[in-house]
Amino acid sequence: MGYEIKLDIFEGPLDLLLYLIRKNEIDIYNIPIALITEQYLAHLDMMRSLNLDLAGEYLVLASTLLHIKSKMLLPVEEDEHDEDEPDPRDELVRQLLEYQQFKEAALKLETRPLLNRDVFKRGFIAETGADYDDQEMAVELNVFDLVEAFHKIISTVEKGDSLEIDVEKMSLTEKMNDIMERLTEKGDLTFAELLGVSGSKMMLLYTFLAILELMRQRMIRVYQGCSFGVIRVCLAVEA
Amino acid sequence: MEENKTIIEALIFASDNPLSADRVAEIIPDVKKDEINRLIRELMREYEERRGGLYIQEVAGGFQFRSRENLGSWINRMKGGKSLMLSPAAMETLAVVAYRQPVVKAEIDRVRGVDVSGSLRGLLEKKFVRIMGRKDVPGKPIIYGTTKKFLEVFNLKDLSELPTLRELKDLKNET
Amino acid sequence: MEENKTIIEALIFASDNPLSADRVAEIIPDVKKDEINRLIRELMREYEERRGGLYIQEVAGGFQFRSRENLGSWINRMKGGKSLMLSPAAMETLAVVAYRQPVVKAEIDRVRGVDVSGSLRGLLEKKFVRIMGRKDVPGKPIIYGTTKKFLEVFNLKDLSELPTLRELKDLKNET
Repeated sequence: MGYEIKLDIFEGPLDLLLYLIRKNEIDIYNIPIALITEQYLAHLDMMRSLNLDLAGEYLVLASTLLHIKSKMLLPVEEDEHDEDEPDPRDELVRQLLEYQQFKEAALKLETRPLLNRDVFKRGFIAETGADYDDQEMAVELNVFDLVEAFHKIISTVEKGDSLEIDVEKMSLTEKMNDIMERLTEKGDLTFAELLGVSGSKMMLLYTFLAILELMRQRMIRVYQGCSFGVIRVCLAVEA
Repeated sequence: MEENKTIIEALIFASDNPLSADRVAEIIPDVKKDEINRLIRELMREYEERRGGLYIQEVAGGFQFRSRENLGSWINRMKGGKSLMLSPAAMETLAVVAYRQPVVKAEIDRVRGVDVSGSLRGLLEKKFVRIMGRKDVPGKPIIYGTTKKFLEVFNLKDLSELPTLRELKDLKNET
Repeated sequence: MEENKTIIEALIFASDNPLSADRVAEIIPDVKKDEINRLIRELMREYEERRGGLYIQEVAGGFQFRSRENLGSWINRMKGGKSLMLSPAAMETLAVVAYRQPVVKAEIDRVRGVDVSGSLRGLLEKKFVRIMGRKDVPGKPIIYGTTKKFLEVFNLKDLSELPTLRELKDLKNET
């Protein structure tokens, strides 16, 4: 009884499985897989009949259970059943225990005296003389806000604009910034100096691509005194 | 300390606005208005006699904890150092510079759909954005990029550690 | 009260976030670090002995005035009901991030046995979790960790104060 009430409060397939194990008062190291599989599948059916959204993970675990069950059913010769043969349930047990560890930790965390639930800091104060600016509007700096801000902007900008970014592009950008900084500092550098001790082949490639991109964007100029002479790189516009 | 007094003290402390005695009476209905007023006066006197860094001020029909006025310069010093906040507009401009650099102002204007002069200047002053050079095209526009300080403040080893839009979208897939 | 102590008290009070002794030392450079620490401890003890509605808590690497825990229900009454807490799913995701950080999403998915996109995003938005960078393995996945705000809200001095996870071997006895 009480299944229906419990159905939508499972945090995932592992949670459901833990619930069944507890309910049946089963030793987690010796799970009667046939029984548990049957009950697990029955729960899935019930969830389906109630039109609850069944996440794919529930089905994945169902197939894992069925797989273990079939393995357990395989006849094992007496002398073959030695210590080396791993129990097909081992991996699942390890996963369940690990999950339970964190589930407990989560509950424990929640019992701490939480700010804004059990303890409170001072409310807003308007001090005399203090310049509060638009502090209330201001946001704390973190990378997540930055990418969100960018996402918000570009989702309003016209499509077709090649605004997609990836790790490679940003690695290239990093290199371009680096080159511009060095050129601003030194005036001009030879090609060899720029490629210099770039380390890995990958870094060398990025440096080279960055030089090409900066040329294309007319931010740097590359020239050669005479044929076979030293190739020099400088800013396209004097700093 | 008497329990009702501790309650009142905590309420005044945690309230977002000056807290009136009437409001306190609503929250702890078992205590008479007179008694509440007496306890508030007692608290005020205690903080007065203690001569510490804070006190309770009667203001706008209510009571509020405040830091002592003569300590205002110290507090301004504390708040002044905290320039690590950005307005949403500045954050957006910074995002465009970060992800689209090297970039000229016209391009930032276009992407954000507004003139970004103000926020760009602020970001230059905060040293989150720098002038990287000029483009050798008509008008010789200035090119902007992010600084080392930007990486430091956002806790990034280099620009490739910036999350991509794809990664942001992946997080949106609600389970 | 000694002047430096009143300054420190006002600073802790006025600060929006837990204030570290280091930060105090930056603001009042004439006072030695040891002395600052001593004065903070003295203030803490005074509020402890006073047994009023507030006290100074050491949390998230700093110090913060807070209302007493046993008065929470009164303040909730004033503020109109208990505010937010995280859903059980979000709490589980947060626990995995807290104990396993720096951690990639795939690992959190694995431990919880579900796709944690939704709860992870919520935690990022609520600023309990932050992006720490990328892991240097193929695909360069983003690594996540907890924030100062996490420490502040969950009343932890630092991560080492997290309650220890129960040993796996101890868990079996109760299932």
